Amino acid sequence: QEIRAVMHSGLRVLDPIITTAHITRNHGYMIYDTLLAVDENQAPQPQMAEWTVSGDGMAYTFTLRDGLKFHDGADVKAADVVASLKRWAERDGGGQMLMGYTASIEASDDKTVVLTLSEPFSYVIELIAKPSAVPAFIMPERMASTPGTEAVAEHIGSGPFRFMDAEYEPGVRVVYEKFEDYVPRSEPASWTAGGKNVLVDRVVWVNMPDAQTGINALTSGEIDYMEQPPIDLLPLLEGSEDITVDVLNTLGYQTMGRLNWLHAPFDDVRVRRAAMLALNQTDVLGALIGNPDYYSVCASMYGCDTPLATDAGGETMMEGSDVEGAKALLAEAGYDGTPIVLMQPTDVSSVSPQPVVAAQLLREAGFTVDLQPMDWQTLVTRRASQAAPADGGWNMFFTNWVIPEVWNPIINPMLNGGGTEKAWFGWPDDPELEAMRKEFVQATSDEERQEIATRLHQHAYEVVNYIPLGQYLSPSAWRNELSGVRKSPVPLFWDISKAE
Amino acid sequence: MTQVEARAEPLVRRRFPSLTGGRGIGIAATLAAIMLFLIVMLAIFAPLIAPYDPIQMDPSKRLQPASEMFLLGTDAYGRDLFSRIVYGARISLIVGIGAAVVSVGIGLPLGLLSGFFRPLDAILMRIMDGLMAIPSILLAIAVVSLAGASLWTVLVAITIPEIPRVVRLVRSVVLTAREEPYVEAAIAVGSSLPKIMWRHLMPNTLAPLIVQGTYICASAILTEAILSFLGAGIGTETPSWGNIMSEGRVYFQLKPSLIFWPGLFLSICILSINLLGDTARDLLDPRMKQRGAAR
Amino acid sequence: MLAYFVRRVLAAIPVMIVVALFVFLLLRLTPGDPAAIIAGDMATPQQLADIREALGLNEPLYTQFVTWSTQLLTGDFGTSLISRTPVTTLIGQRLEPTVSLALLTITLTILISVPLGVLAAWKHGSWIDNLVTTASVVGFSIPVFVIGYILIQIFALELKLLPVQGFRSISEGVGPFLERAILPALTLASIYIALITRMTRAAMLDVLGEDYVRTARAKGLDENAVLFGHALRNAAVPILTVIGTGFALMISGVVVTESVFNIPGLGRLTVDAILARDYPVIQGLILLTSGIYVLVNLAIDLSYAFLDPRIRY
Amino acid sequence: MSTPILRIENLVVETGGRYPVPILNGISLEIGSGETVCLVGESGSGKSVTSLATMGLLPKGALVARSGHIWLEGEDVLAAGPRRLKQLRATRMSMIFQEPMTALNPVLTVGRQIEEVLKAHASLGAGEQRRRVLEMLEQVHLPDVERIYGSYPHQLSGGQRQRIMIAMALILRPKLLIADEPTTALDVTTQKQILKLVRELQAELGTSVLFITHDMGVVADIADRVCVMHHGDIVETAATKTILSDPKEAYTRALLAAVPALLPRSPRADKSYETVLETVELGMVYRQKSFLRARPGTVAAEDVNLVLRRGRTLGIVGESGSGKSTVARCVMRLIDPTAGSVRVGGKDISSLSRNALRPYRKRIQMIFQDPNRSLNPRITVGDSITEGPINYGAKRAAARSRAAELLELVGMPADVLDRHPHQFSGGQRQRIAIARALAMDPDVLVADEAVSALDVSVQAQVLDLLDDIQARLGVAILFITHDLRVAAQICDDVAVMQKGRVVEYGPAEAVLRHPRQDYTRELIEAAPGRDWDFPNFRPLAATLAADPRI
Ligand SMILES: Nc1ncnc2c1ncn2[C@@H]1O[C@H](COP(=O)(O)OP(=O)(O)OP(=O)(O)O)[C@@H](O)[C@H]1O
Ligand SMILES: Nc1ncnc2c1ncn2[C@@H]1O[C@H](COP(=O)(O)OP(=O)(O)OP(=O)(O)O)[C@@H](O)[C@H]1O
Ligand SMILES: [Mg+2]
Ligand SMILES: [Mg+2]
Repeated sequence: QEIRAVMHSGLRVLDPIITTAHITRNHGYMIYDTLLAVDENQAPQPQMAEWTVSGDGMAYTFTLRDGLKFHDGADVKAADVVASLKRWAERDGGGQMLMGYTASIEASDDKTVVLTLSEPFSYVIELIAKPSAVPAFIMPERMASTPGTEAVAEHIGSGPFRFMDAEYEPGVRVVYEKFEDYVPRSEPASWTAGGKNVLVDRVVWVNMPDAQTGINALTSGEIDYMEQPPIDLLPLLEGSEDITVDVLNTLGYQTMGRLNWLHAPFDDVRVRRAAMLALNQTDVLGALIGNPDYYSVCASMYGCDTPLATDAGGETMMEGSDVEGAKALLAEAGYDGTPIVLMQPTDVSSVSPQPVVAAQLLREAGFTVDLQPMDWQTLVTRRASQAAPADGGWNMFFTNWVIPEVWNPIINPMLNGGGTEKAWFGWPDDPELEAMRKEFVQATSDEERQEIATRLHQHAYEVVNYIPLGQYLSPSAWRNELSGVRKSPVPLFWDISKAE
Repeated sequence: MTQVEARAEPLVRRRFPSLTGGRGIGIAATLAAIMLFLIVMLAIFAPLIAPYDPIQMDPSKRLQPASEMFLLGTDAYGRDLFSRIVYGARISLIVGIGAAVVSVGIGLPLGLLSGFFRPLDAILMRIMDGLMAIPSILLAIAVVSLAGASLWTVLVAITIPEIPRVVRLVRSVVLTAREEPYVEAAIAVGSSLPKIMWRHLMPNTLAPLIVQGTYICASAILTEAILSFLGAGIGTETPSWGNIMSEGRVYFQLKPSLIFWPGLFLSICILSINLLGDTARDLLDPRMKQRGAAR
Repeated sequence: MLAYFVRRVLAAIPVMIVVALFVFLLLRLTPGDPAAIIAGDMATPQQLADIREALGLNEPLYTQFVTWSTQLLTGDFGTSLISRTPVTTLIGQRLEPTVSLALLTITLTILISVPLGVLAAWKHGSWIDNLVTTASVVGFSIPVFVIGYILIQIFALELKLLPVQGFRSISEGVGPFLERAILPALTLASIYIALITRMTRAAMLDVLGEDYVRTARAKGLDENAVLFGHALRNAAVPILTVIGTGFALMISGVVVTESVFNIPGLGRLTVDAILARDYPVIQGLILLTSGIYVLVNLAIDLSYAFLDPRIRY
Repeated sequence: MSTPILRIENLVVETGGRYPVPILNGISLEIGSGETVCLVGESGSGKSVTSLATMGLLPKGALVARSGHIWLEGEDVLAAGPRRLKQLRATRMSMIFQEPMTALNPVLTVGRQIEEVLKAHASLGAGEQRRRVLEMLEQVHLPDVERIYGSYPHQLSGGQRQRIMIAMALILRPKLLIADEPTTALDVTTQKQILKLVRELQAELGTSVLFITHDMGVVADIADRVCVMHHGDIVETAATKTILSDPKEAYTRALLAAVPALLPRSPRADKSYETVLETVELGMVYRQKSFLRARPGTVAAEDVNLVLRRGRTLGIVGESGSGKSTVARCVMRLIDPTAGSVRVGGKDISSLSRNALRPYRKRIQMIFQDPNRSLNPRITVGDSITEGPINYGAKRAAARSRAAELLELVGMPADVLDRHPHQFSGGQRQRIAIARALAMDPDVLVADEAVSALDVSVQAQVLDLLDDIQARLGVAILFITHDLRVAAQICDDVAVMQKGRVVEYGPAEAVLRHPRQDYTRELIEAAPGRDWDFPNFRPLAATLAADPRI
């Protein structure tokens, strides 16, 4: 039996550590396994290993469960885990932070890995279990010793599916076969945690660049599953008795805009605030998603429906544009009409409406806007430029995140105040924020964490670290021959069976 | 001689019909001229005709059906479709006609030269082979990134790959035509090469060029939209017919009017250009004029 | 003429070198950073720099060019920066769908449009002619995807005669191949049918008034023989030119049709590679296409001499 | 006379369009079985139109048969549908078109074009077809039939193309043969062969022939009856003898009076010794390229030495395909000779570049053998004529009035300037071509069969014109013709060519009256109607008896 699935994009990069691309992460979940995982309560759970924490909270011991095998037949050893964690930590933002507090990671025997902290750090388990953007996938030591700047050359994991190299066509199609030697956990599957019981022989991912074609193929039964049918096209599927449409990734996405702190006019916090006041989430979401069933206004930088969710400081975002307030601030700051460069990536439909709406709203508030259309590649290159907007730099751009990528101040890439060296594009230099982040990772109780996160959130809004533009959901659709399709922030193919 | 004078009489009368071709330029062509004129007027006076600002959006009014308020409904950003089509005529006409005129304007002389001079042909055609191989998307992205996105960069990116095709076409016609005895005759009366090319060879290329030209016009308008969506065009905010249709692609089944209306305008426009082209060419070819008059 | 042939084939080499160099420069002048694609949204500037270094993108331009071209001399087109797949493998995977689709399309196009154009010219000014003209013009002013969607709607979704999408290799049987290739071919053909019908009509009108057509009629030949044997042959040169350039264009890939019918062809590969700035892939593709253009154009040129003996090289 | 094969009744043909102009004003004509009717008359009087109407081939839209009937064996051709017409053509009636260059398809080999007729109307095996075609080619006296079979029209000489047309028309042995000036480009010996062939066909199958010609000699030799056309009317019809000896109509008398005599003009005094044009050991080999191997070339001219002096006329006569046009084209540098040189005013121009050649272009002008295609169909006659003078600095208006003048001189009304070539008859086009060449006021005029399509009266007018210009301006003329009467009329010197070589060369008087070569003698003997004295409406013998001086 074979599940044919249309994923949201084509798989081109196969190394889930080197990239944060979601499709590669999803691929990672197919063929690799993780040490820990997250269940539907957003709580870490054991997956490949159980863990214990020493009394002082400074040592974490992970014990691998029995029967774990790589696809090449070798047993999974503690050494593999150590190498994999190290490589992951080299690439992942949270991982890097963790390493800053870590004294050593060592294999004490074939089945046991010990991580010893150098300073208190209360966030170890959450980081190793997190499902996005770079989960800590475990691969054989020889693969994991590839430098973090180079892609791995083999694709051998210990996950429930095997990658079929011969049938792989980059950007077009990937084939996975059930890994017969995989030993699932006995708990029921829940998000990425629990037993990964594969109930089909093969899973084929195809990339259909044309969504309409995907819908048609789903209707005609040529494919079984479509990860992200465009919301505007859902009416075509909703009438059908053969097809189920449902939101699997219930947390959804956050869309946001980022300002460049380095250059005028956004080097002035008043102008940043003016921009924030000028924008409103309803218009952006209305243009981006359209159907209110699938979006919600959400001021929380950590995403709504997450443990840390808060509105603190973001009240203005809930109320819609404050054009007058924005104008007043602009006047106060003495904005001289310098055009602000908005980068619009016209080739990616999920990020091209935001700048168009924003341009209009900003203009209404008195900004001079230079909306520059470009392809996504140009955008990602250009946003890395710290030059002035006139010399190939920029003032503002937009992108989207899945909620697990932003759901706490450690993971959230924007909430880094490290300036031109460390911070994410936009480069806020914000020592106060950094201090709060450190406080956060050293907090010992959930209440304390909550409090710090809220404070940090308030601060981030005050300085306009970035402008969250709302949360939206992306439903999936599948034919009713499939059963057992489960909710999860990552599309997962275990536990699904297919009727003939 | 006596018979000579006598002969003169019917010839005098015969002159008259041959000049007018038996009938005027025809109803179809007149209609075409009127349509094209109207579309051009639409473009020029867009601000007066369009009821709304074409980029003014209102996401709460997205994808509305046609109504009194929105003549043809609204698009996915809640912008008035009719206003967008009216304004879209500007970009589309410039891109379409511009690409056709420029590629023919450059391709025709190159093709004539290439068809006529063998040594030049070898070099020129190799350059054309190479030019053809460069994808217009790449060219567009490069030009846009070097010169910034504007109508002109788009025009350049669209036109350059069309030029070799025009050159090849013109050249192919010239290769046949240059063997005609009347070309020899022209050489014999000492006509300069430019004159031979222009007067004796060029008219042979007109019929295929008119076809190719209208095709380039239509395809440029559509290509502009593709480039816009790949981030190498004018951008999707500024309306153009191609753009409107491409944006409507997702709503093909749900709201076909987003494609239908701009498509209709485009078709009428191209059809008019075509009919005018055909008429022009019939007028230029004396033999054709006569055959047309038969019916 | 053999000498001409050899000369032309040899001339392909400088063409390809120049094109390669030009594209190489063009690519490097275009902003874009494959490292950013590989690393994804969260990468820090340092990580990007590291990846660029690992990919060899920090080398000076001429070193990169020299490296690439020396590799090329040994037949190595390099590997994709993004997927780490050898360029030849990537192109190899995409070649068959593209070429078979192009061949099918061009065959359909010729079979439909040439007779149609001849008919229109023959009935010049009649309602048939007007209909053909109008249909052709509408044909090339409709976006390809519309035609594709409509065909899918009718033949795949309503009549359920054909699958919606996908590609099967001919090696899996002519039936399955045609089943999936016929709609995309028709879609693609629609533009070319429009263009070539009009071109045929125009070229035919130019020759139908010639005396030798009258002679052919005087010989008591079938109207078919007159039109196709005599007139069309004389009108063929421009028609063939357009067919040839159209074919070459199709061989280098047709993105929209490939997308609508989900055909893994060169067009998508090209666009994807360009959008990802996957330099070795783009360069490989353009070398290939320029080679194809040179060959197709050579074939056209040779056929001129065959069609019209007055043309000599 | 038995039942007529063809009967034309009151045929009226007009131009199409809103203001029809009559071309044929209700002509009637009959041809009995086995009979040969010659249609003669003024150039542009409607002879070709009559024959096209009979074939059902009037150019659509341009010309329309308004009323009347054309009965072919009792069946009205004008009423027949396209299907029926198709059956009738080639099998029952076939036609030899006036201008063979444009009437042959340029992109098919002539062999194939003939074979096609067989394919369409007879079911023969491929080998048999080919054999029949080759045989036919032999019969029309073509040399080297294998080569000709595989040649394209542009690789053949004017006369060879004409013979291809003839072969095409005869191969199915039709009941009715319409021949529109089929021998204008043929030398007299070949012409004789062809006429013989037609006669054999007639004897064998009872074929009826409608023969359009300007050559009264041919009329005298082959016609049973003669119809004289003038201005779209048949003005006189009678048995050949009657017409030749006792023409009733003034027009007919005028026509016959204009027939030039076979006897050479009396030598003119050599006014000048200035050589304006000279060819030295000129040679031309046409090479045919093929994909893999080079085929042997065709030797079209070899060792041709000719000298043309100011104010003189040098005639080139000779076999069709002997290289006359080739020499002319080499002299014009329209093709590059493969050997020898061409000197204009002492300067070798055979290797000059295009630009260096330009000053010489004005000095040598050519009247092309096939006038039809040498006029650009898309531009008006006026523009064609004025192109040359304007190139050399003439004002447009001045050039136009000069063109009008010249057209009138060649017997065409000036108001035709704004018409296009396809609206003219063959002879009219030829006159336009003459006007174009003269418009340049050249020093040397190369006239390739320049008067072959003209009726004798217009021909006489044109020859007078040339003579006059020559006398006034001292133009030297290289006059290529197959018509010995014409050659005799205007040439000072005559060169006889055969198989690419000049076999006899000398003063006209000497060559035509006392030929030294067998071939020349043959030519002269083959001249049609040589024993009839047309202007005097009596046999030559009678004239000779009356005037023993000749
Ligand atoms: N397509 C046409 N349109 C208009 N007038 C035409 C056309 N064809 C011929 N004519 C005119 O019809 C008249 C008769 O032409 P036709 O060709 O029958 O002459 P002809 O007797 O064959 O002369 P020639 O001996 O010169 O060949 C001419 O005056 C010519 O100008
Ligand atoms: N382009 C060519 N290619 C090959 N052979 C040619 C070409 N042109 C002419 N010939 C051949 O050269 C020979 C001479 O041709 P040319 O036209 O000079 O004859 P001509 O004396 O003018 O005959 P005519 O009286 O029939 O016009 C002929 O046998 C002809 O077949
Ligand atoms: Mg005639
Ligand atoms: Mg000749």
